Amino acid sequence: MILIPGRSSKQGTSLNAGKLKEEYQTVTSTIEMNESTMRKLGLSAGDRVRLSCATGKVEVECGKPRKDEDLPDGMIFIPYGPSSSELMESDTAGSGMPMSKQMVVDVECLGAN
Amino acid sequence: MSETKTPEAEKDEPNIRIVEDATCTFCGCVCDDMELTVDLDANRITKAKNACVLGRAWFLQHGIEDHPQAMIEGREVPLEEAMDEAARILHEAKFPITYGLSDSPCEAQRVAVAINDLVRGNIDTTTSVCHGPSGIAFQGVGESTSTLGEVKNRADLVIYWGGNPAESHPRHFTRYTVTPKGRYIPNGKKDRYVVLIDVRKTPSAPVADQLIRVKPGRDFELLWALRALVRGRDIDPDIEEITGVSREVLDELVERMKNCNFGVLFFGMGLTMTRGRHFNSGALLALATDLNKHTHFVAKPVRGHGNVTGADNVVSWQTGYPFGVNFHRGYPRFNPGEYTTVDLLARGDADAALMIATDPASNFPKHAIEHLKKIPVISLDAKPTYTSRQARVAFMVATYGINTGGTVYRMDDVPITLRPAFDSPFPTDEEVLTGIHTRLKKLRANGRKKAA
Amino acid sequence: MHTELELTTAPEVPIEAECLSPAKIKGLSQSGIEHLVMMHGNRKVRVGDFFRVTGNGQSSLRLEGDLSRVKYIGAGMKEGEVRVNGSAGMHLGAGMSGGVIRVSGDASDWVGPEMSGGRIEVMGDAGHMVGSAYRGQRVGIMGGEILIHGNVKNELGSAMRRGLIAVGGQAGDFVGVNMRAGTIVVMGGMGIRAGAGMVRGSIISFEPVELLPTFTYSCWLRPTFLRFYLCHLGQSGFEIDDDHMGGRYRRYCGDSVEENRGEILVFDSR
Amino acid sequence: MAENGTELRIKGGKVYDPANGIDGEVRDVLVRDGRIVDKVSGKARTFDAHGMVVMPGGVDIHCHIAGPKVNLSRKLQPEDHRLDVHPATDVTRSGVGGVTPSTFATGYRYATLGYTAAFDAAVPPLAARHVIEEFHDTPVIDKGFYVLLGNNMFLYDLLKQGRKQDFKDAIAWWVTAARAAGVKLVNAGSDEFWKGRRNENVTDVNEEIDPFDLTPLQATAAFIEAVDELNLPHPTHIHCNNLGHSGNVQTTLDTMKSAEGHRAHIAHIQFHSYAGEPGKRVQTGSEAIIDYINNNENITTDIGMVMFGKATAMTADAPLTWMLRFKDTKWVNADTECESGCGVMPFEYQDTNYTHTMQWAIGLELFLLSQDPWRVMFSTDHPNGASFRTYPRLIRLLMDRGFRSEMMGRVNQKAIKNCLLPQLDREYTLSEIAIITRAAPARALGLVNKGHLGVGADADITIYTDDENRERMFNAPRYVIKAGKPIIEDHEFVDDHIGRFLHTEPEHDPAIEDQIRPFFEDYYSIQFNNYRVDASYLHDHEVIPLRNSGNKKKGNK
Repeated sequence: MILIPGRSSKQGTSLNAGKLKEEYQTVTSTIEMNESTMRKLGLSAGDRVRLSCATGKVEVECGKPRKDEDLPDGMIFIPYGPSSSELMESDTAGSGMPMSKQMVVDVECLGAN
Repeated sequence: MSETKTPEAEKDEPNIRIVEDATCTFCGCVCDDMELTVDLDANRITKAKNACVLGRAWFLQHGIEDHPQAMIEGREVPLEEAMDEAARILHEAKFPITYGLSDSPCEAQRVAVAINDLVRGNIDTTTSVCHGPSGIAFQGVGESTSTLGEVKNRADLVIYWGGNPAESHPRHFTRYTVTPKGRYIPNGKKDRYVVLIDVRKTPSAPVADQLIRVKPGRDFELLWALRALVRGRDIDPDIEEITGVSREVLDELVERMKNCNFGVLFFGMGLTMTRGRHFNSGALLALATDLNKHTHFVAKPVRGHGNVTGADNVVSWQTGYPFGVNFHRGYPRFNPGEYTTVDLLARGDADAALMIATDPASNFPKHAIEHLKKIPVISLDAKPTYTSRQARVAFMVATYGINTGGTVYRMDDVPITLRPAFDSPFPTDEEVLTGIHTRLKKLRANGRKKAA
Repeated sequence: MHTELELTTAPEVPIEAECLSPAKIKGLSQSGIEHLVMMHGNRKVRVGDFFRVTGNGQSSLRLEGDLSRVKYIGAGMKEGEVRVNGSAGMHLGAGMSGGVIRVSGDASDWVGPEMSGGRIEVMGDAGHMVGSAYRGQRVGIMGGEILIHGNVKNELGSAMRRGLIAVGGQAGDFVGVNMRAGTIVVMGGMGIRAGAGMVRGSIISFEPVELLPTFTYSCWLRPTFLRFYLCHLGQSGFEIDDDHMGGRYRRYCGDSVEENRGEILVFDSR
Repeated sequence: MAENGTELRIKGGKVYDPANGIDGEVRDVLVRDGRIVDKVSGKARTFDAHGMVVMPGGVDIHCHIAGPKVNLSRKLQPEDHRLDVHPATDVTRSGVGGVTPSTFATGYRYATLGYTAAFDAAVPPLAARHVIEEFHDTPVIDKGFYVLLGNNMFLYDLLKQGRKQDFKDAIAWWVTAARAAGVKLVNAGSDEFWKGRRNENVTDVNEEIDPFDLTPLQATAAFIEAVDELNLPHPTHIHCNNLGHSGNVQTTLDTMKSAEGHRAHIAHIQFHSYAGEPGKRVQTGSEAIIDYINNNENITTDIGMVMFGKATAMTADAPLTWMLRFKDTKWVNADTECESGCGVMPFEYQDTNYTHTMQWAIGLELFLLSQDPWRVMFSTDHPNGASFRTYPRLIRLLMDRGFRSEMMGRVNQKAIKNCLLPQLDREYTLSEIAIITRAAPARALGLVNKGHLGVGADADITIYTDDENRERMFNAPRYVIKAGKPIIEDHEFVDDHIGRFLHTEPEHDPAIEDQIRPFFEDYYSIQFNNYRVDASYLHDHEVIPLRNSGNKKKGNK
């Protein structure tokens, strides 16, 4: 699966309240996938999910499914934050930029919250 | 410094002030048409007319928190003591780094560079993890670009690539690029054709006349194919299989680009943060330049932070390089991948860090964060963050654009003066940095005396 | 006869040591070498602060220990030899125009930038930007040889103008990007987007390669010039089997965004 | 500024102060409180200048040293900076050099050539704030800029509507709002061709610019007249149309003629003195151009000389850089809404190249044929013709016939055969050099206290060791004194200095704002109230007095 961290309005507005506040933490540890992908993985909204890669692993919550045309199969969206950092490789390939928008991760369902 | 108008209303409600033409520094759009209603008693902004959803949150949720101005290891200390300690740390470090700066006004950024020049440190800005790759690409191919007003006045073809302004820059479409009427675009959106190129159908999609979905990680191939077609060269017939975009769609896009009157390509981090990084940006910049053989065409990265563009400018004019600058040898050197912050932390090179209005502890790669925990950190923040929480010296500073004045640069390099809404009990980052700089000068002079 | 320097104190922060080059130590006494200046972060330090020096300045220099945080070893070298028994830091052999550098372990990023002659051999892996131009520069290495026996990462030989780069293992993305001329041989496979923007030059791969849509198949051939190169590489310690030596290669030309005068040769069959 | 009471006596030097008729006379120069005075006390610090040459500090009338285009060029060329570093000292900041140095290096390096003032020649009003911010970080020298109005949409609308008074008021408003020292036109009328017509350019100055019903020449004439009538200290500073094209002599003559008795300054005229057929080889047109200037006192000019080596094309004339672009050279185009275009491109002048050699020769020819050094001034249009660091070499070329012919032997011979340079024997005197690099630019800019060493002048003084090799001499002044403060002593920096910002404030009807505001709200992308550069940016500044307004001085000092 490919994890794509990005900005969202909610992440942006919760940032203003403060990063150490609950809202920001919730927003940045909730992932989105499309309906088919969720079905394939047997996930439903609210489930706990473990994402892992060579760099690290992290537990997040599965958000509401997105329409299939909005998000391609096999792709996971997450707002930037501490959870995405945990999985991010630090090699920048001589650019200063870690590969922060295209991360290959394994997904494991941990069951309902 | 800046003018604020006191409306008639003030006579009845003396605690309310209206600030007209204030600037929102939340994102790189830097909209300067805010009308802020300020409750001076409560130290709050109660209304932010013209602000978008992000801007409203930026203004309305801003309050003065009850928090010490300065702390050392979590213990409240006088400001002076914290500045002494910060200066001592930077003075003693063999590889002090400074990072952040894109949520500070230029006046503070200038002092930050001066500090690094003095201590022979290393300065980098958040550019290195947003459009740093575009900066590297720029050094390779240049850029045809324009201010946003020119897009509003002339652009009849607007293409967004790998960005989602509807969520990240909500007023980009409405204030600058799509809906506004311009000098040669009398009917606004009707006179423009808008194309969105992305891997997913983002909330920005509804504004577009055409959505082109590229396979994830295939932006470079698509851009490269477009460049070849614009130059009248051959490409692989299997292009649809490679990129997810058919040859017909490509040909149509190429014709559209060559035949518009004034085209613009905006691009976001969908290009800079994915495999290929600076080459993705470079391909897009080169495509825009190539198109100038046919018509007028410009490209522009959509920048994130309120004054990240100012940081690029200040660091460039003081050092000659836009980010990732090292002063170990008494003069600036530049090498992304070597002097950029993620690398310096992940490799364990830095032995002290000055973090200005940024929170690497929450958004850097894990290995970088781990090293940050091992070295003394000085933080300047307007709100508590993961970084300030673990900093050895933590300063709480006033919020730029709301509590402080100064200059910021919009994403298109247009400088704008801030109009603060109300005072803050916290010092500005410029004041804290100047305090540290002054102390460092004394420490250096004493060091020289001792040596002599 | 050689001069030996053993790293006895691990640096706290990276060291920059362009003085670790034959021309800089030649003719110096042992204490003269110990007094040579290096940068340790932003501090000036002496070679003797970190290295145990044995012997006086010879044209052959042997470095012992983990030098992965020591940058600019052999920079600007014109002649002589540097052997690193261990790993070497960034900018190994930067700007060298002659002589030989051998590293028994790994090398970091930027091996041989701005090189115009001489040879760098790395027995282990190397990082990104091997044999590449620095940012902003339009022309990369102008000559010489870089031989990496292990793997390398991205941007191998970017903008190179002349010379030979060979990699025994795998290479990352953008091999030979913006290449002007010269030859790159990669034996263990390479990442995507090889030859992007190449003007001239040859990239040879023993493994199948995913090519950009701006490269087109032109023909197959058994390139004679390659035999010479591979014989030479065989003598330099690379294992070259006969299939690759005399085999058939598919030739793709590109980059069509440029003048289409570069080539990528991909081994096909024997 | 030096502390009150600081006194200096520069003793026994050969003084070149052409504005006061002093030509190499041995005399003392006295300084107190940052100014030249006629008496100092016995406590004055004495500099022994015996055998040395004393001149006022140099004034660069046309260069590009600050603002967006310069910063783009800096960002664009890391490879150029890397090879020319500028380390910090105990008193100065660090930086990088190359063709477009960082701000600190720019200031210090001007100072090390004996220059104490420089004017950036092309600033869009929208970028004025940026330029002034960079000026704060450009040490030692005083600085100012000319604001780009030659493609200003609103002003063109006014011209189209025939609103002459409003046009004048609007120019004055823009100069004041941007805090400029003068008005600049660049390739007048070309923006509509470039941005609006798919990268075309003006070719004929008598062709109408759609949609303004007006030709580039008419627009130019209107600006020249208005600026003169506004009594700006410096006349309209003009980059003519057709820069760099063979056969542009006629355009340049037409432009000068359009001034019709009004003052006008033609910038970097070397680039506008090309005979020959358009699209064909450049021939020298220096005689025709300089004849006109010699005979018409309303015209001043700077030459914009070319010197071989690295340069960077950097101009509001974007179509020019596009024309010069060779293969896939990195190239920057940057449009500023309603105001200007901009092109930046690294460039190298090669002595083996016919055209480049011709350009080099034409610059020298113009100087050697000039009859009035007070109107034909020194510049390289830094960094377009060459870096300002080539000034000493160019000065030697003007002063040293032997050096000139030696160099002529090493460059493209076809060009040398085709030009006038070999026939010209003139050698500039030190006094003439002092005029073209100091006294004349100061006078043309209306800087009454600069460019000379009379009582009351700013104590900006350079002291050179007299040396027959004029390149060596002008490359390293022994002492540089800025505003009465010694900055360089025995070739070393002993102090830092921020320099002053120079601008002017023409009178105008404030009601013009009501005309500009609606246009602004429609077509600009920032708020009108955020456009003017407010006083907080000025710091240490001085208002250059208008002509005919006596010697009034304003400013915070």
